[in-house]
Amino acid sequence: MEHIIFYCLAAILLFAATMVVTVRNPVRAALFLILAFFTSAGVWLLLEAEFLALTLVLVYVGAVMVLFLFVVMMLDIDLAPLQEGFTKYLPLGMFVAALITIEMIAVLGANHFGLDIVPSPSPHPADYSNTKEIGLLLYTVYVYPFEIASVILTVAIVAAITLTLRQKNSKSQDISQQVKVRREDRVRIVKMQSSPRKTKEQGEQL
Amino acid sequence: MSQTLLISIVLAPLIGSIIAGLFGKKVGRVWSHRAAIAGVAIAFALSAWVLKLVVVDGQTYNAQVYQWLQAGSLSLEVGFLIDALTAMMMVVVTFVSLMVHIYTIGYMHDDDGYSRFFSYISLFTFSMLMLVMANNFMQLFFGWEAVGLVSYLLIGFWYKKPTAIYANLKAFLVNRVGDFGFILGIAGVLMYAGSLDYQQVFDFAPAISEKTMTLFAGHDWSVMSVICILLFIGAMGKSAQVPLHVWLPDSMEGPTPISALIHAATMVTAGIFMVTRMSPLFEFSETALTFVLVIGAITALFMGFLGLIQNDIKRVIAYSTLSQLGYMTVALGVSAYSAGVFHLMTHAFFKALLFLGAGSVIIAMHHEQDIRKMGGLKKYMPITYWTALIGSLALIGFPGLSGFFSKDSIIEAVHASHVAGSGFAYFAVVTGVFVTALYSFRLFFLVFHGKERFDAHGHPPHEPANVVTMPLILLAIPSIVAGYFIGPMVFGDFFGNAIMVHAEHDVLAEHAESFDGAFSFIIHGMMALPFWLAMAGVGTAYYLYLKRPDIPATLQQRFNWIYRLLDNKYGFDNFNQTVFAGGARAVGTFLWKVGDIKIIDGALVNGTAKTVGVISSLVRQVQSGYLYHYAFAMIVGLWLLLTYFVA
Amino acid sequence: MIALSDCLILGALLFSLSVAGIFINRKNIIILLMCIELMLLAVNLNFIAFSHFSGDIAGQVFVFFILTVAAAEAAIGLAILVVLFRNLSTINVSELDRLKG
Amino acid sequence: MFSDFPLLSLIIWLPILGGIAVLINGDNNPWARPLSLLVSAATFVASLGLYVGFDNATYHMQFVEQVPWIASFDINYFVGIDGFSMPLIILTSFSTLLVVIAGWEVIKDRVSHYMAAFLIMEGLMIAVFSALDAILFYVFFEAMLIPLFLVIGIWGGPNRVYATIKFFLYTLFGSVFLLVALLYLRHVSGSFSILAFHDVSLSMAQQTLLFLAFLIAFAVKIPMWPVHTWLPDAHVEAPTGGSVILAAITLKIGGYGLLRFALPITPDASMALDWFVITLSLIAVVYIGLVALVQSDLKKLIAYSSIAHMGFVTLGLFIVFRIFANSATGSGAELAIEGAMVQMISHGFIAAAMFLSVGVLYDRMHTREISAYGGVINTMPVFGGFAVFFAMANAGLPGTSGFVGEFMVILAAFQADFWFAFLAATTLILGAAYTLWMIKRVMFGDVTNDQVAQLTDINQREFIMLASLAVIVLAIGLWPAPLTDVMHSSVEHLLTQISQSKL
Repeated sequence: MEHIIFYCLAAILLFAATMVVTVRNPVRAALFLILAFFTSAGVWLLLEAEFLALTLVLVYVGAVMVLFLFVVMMLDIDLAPLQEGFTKYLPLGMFVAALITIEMIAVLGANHFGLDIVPSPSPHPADYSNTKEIGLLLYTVYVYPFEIASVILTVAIVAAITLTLRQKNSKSQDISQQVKVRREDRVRIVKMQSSPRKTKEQGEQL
Repeated sequence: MSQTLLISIVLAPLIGSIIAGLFGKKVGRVWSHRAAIAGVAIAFALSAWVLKLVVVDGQTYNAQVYQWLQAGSLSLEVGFLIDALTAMMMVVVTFVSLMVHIYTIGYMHDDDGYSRFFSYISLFTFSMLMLVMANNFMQLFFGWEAVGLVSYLLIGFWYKKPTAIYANLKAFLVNRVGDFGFILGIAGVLMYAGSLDYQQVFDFAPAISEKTMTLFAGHDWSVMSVICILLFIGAMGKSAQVPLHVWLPDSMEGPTPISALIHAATMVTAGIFMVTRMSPLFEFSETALTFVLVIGAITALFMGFLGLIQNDIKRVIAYSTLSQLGYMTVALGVSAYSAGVFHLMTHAFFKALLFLGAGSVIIAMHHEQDIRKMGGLKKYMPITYWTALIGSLALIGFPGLSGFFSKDSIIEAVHASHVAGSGFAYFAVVTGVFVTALYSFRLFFLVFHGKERFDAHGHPPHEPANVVTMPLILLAIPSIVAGYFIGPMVFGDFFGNAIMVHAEHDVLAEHAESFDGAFSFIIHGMMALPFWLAMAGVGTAYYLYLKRPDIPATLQQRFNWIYRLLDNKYGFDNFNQTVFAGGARAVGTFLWKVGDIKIIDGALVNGTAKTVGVISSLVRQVQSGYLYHYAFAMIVGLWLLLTYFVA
Repeated sequence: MIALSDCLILGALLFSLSVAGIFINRKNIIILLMCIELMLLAVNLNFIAFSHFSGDIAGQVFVFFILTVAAAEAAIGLAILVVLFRNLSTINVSELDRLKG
Repeated sequence: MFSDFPLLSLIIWLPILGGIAVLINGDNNPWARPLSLLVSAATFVASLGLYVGFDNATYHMQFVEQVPWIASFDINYFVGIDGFSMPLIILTSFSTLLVVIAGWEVIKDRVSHYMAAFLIMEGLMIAVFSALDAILFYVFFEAMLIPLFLVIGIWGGPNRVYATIKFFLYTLFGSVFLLVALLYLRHVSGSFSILAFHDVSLSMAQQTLLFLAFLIAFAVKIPMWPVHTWLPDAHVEAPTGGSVILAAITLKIGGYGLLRFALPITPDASMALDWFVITLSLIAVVYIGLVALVQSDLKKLIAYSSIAHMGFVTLGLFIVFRIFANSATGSGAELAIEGAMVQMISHGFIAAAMFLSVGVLYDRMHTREISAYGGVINTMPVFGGFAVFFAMANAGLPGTSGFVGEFMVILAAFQADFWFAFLAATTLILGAAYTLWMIKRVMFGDVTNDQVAQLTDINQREFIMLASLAVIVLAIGLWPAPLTDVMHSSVEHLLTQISQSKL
């Protein structure tokens, strides 16, 4: 049963990946990438990595890919020149990809990593919580890397904002300026005569 | 003899020099010369006292003042060695210096650098005293170079004159060539004697004389000969012996007082003094003595010839100085050190006298130095005339005057010597007598007798102030009487242990036996060849330059090539200028342009940079800047790695 | 049963596909970024597979970190892309050769 | 005397911290100059404490401080001084004081940066001279280049970029070998202590390679022929202060390095290859002397003269083996090493004085071409006096410090070989020729042009600067014993070290 699900998922995954690299329209590529993520999340579920599978869906599909789509749609990209040489490099790409695949399969194939060599572990009991296990490890052994990861994310946020922020047109507030403001800066008291009556002569002069 | 006394002698002129030099502007001209003269006068008085202590009381002194430096077991010290030789030199130096100081008040009266001049000559006195009073080679070298420095400063005293600053550079460099040999000689002394202290070195002399060293493979040299010749090269520089004489005539660009003090009386005789001081070393090397003798003889004769055609009053006397220095050197070469030093002393007096007299004439002629534009000054300048006559007679060795005794004793010594080369030297010194007389009296007659060829501008020349004439008179006295010390100084044991002569070289000893008083020496001298040659020289000068002034011009045309040879000073200057100065510049330019710029910088340094640049510009083609090229490279790399692991 | 080798081969194929994608989409930087995401996915797959078969949860922790970094990378990459486009009005890789030596 | 007080650290860090303080204070701060003067003067006074508290009788390191620095690699903050380093440290602190005074009015932009660079450099150079840990030495050795690089690169002349890069690459090229040698020695001896390096025994092959590494590293610094060509360029482009430090201190680090590393660590290789160093030294004296003769740029001339003078240092250091072999009287080896040391110290003062003098002229005329001058002494008599004095010192006149070192080395060289002394002594002629010919063309003669006619004589600041140098040059020349006395024990120790084979 698992087989079949796995192979189906694998087939969809490979198909999606192929489409990602071959379709011309980046929007469609992004959508296929979402498909690829979904299916691989399925594969991960099969491998009992429930937490990560869900994270993948939430983070990638929910956030990263949306970001991609935003960017692709926001930018007014002339697609024509980007397509140049597509077929020209197709054979080379296929060739290299095939070489790598063959070599990898030679190493990673059933001879070395088959079921008889690496037996499938017994499935976890029903009350097993993958999330809890990861959490335990993450907050004990890997707490420093975890903290660093959070810092990296913060930096990424700051960097992304700083890079894209357009200083000129932005309506940013300068808090210190606002606090420092004094009455004189805002209110100008003008002394003027209380509505002098215009004489006829003055009016003509004006 | 206390250390304080000796230090005072040395420091008094130094303090005078500092006051005049550093504070000259503040204290004014008068106090500058007072300070300087006071310093030198103190030094002279104390030196005279020291001479008395040495000669009358028989004291000597040899001790260190302070330790200059220590390295390992070697200790270099500053100290004084006082014996008869030193004491005599001290008196001569301080006396002539004092005379020149006084004379300078008049001579330099209108000069802007008045205080500076006094500072320099006082500094010179200090340096010269350090030189003669040294008890070790280091200090000797210090004084040696210090007098060279002052000489440099004084030749270039009028630093606006291009000829003066050319002459002072030349003088310093030529002296440096001598010092080059000198310092090597000192280094040799240190190596073989293990000390630089005179006494210790002299004690070692017999041991050194047996050693040999290899300079060129396969030929052993006597260490003593090498050392002595090297030391003598130093003396050749300072005492202007051929071929290092070229600086002395040019040094006449300096003010006349220093020509008298430095370039006639004292500094140039430092070489003579040094060799005399080193007599315990030179005595062990006959090779070195022969070398000294030949060099001295060449100088004595050929430099005298040059004096014949010079027209500059100071240059004539300068060539005469060269020739006389040659005489002294000849005396050293035949081991007649005391005769050499004796001639040094008498020469100091009469040559200083002649120079100062020349200076007096120059003042009167408003700084005209060409003797063809003088003449008939006798009636205008009687004191100068008579003192110059005394000086000239002393110079040519007229019996009874100081020069006669000293020069005659040298000639006799050479005659008696058996050192190789003494035959040539005898010929040179005897011929030299005639030449000396000829050029001396040519000068004398042209300046003081004959027609007045100068343009007086309505002001007839007159005798300068007393400060100028007084030193002339004071110098004239020893020029006459100094010769009568010949008994003790040359034939007696005045110098005691200061001079060492080996018995087989002792040419003076033979004469000492037959010597019975100065007057019989005069009588003997009047019957000898040199006297008649001198008289012939005077007579020739009289005939050629007063009676028949047309003959010299004819001779000059007839023997033009000789004249040209002499006029070019045998070509030494041109040779040095082209070969040494020009050669050094050419080699330097070549090394710089080719060695440094082309080969090292061009080929090696920038060449490396260029090679790196060329390779880089090839490699940079790989850096296309295209993302996919880099990605491709990474993937290929990945594939290669994979293949490597799989295979 | 799923064999480890199956998962690994799937990962390898996925990786090779993205490599090929980089080759054939050499001018479109957005697709290049997507290919990189795909590559990381392949790597993650391997991690999870090994983690599963060796019973060591640490592999999943690594995937977690990779996801974090990949998210950050995507965010910054896209930000750079936006800035790039704003300044040069193109995202054609063949025109981006400022690094040319 | 100061056994507990970390005087050496004070001297190292005071200028560095002072420099940082000046830097923080901001650019063109009016306090930058007085503060720098205060810091450099305080450092100088403190460094005199080293002389006062120094014990001449022992060769052991004094004022030693040892604190772990990078404990995992056994690298220590290990400093101490002996008779070789102490005079050089005082020379450094004095030169920096001079540089601060010299830049007082001349430097107008980025004053605080300029002063800070020199103060920091001072600390680093003192640290180089006192470091006893190889890595500490190396770090300071390299770090020192940075301020110098900046000084030449920022305040330098028109061609400064070429000069700085040349200078930097040259020295880095050398120091790479030094690092390798030090790491290898650490591998052999098991410690980074330089003193431990001295005791480690090495085979001939090891020694030869180490020696060559040291030689390359330090020959570039000295600089020896033929790796000298960076020096004239660097000097020409450097501001006056940079030239002073470059000539007075940086070159000495090369000589010091040979004394501290090459000779005691690899005595057998030094002995086997002494002919090589001696040949290069003699080439430096003669070849460079001739090259100096034809220079038309004042600073280039003095730079070449520096190379020739440094040739005496290397000559003095490496003739000792020949002297041992001849062993005629025995004191020659001490004479040679001490002569080399004295030559270094003396050259520090004289070269500083020469470059300051050129600086005085350059500030007024803005040219270094000799032909642009002539008759300067007419308008600047006081300066002329100093210039002639320093020129004489440069030509090695007795009574000045320039004489002492040359004299000692020539005397010692004779004991090694007559021809060494012969070639070395040519400096008497060449040195006088290029220095005095330069003086003749620049100082003497009638005023040649209007610019010279309008020159003003030196002011009080310049007078103090030159006068203090003149006093020192004269003092060392007249009585060098106080200087050499501090070295005796160290020299003797060095001689015992190098006379024992390490094979």
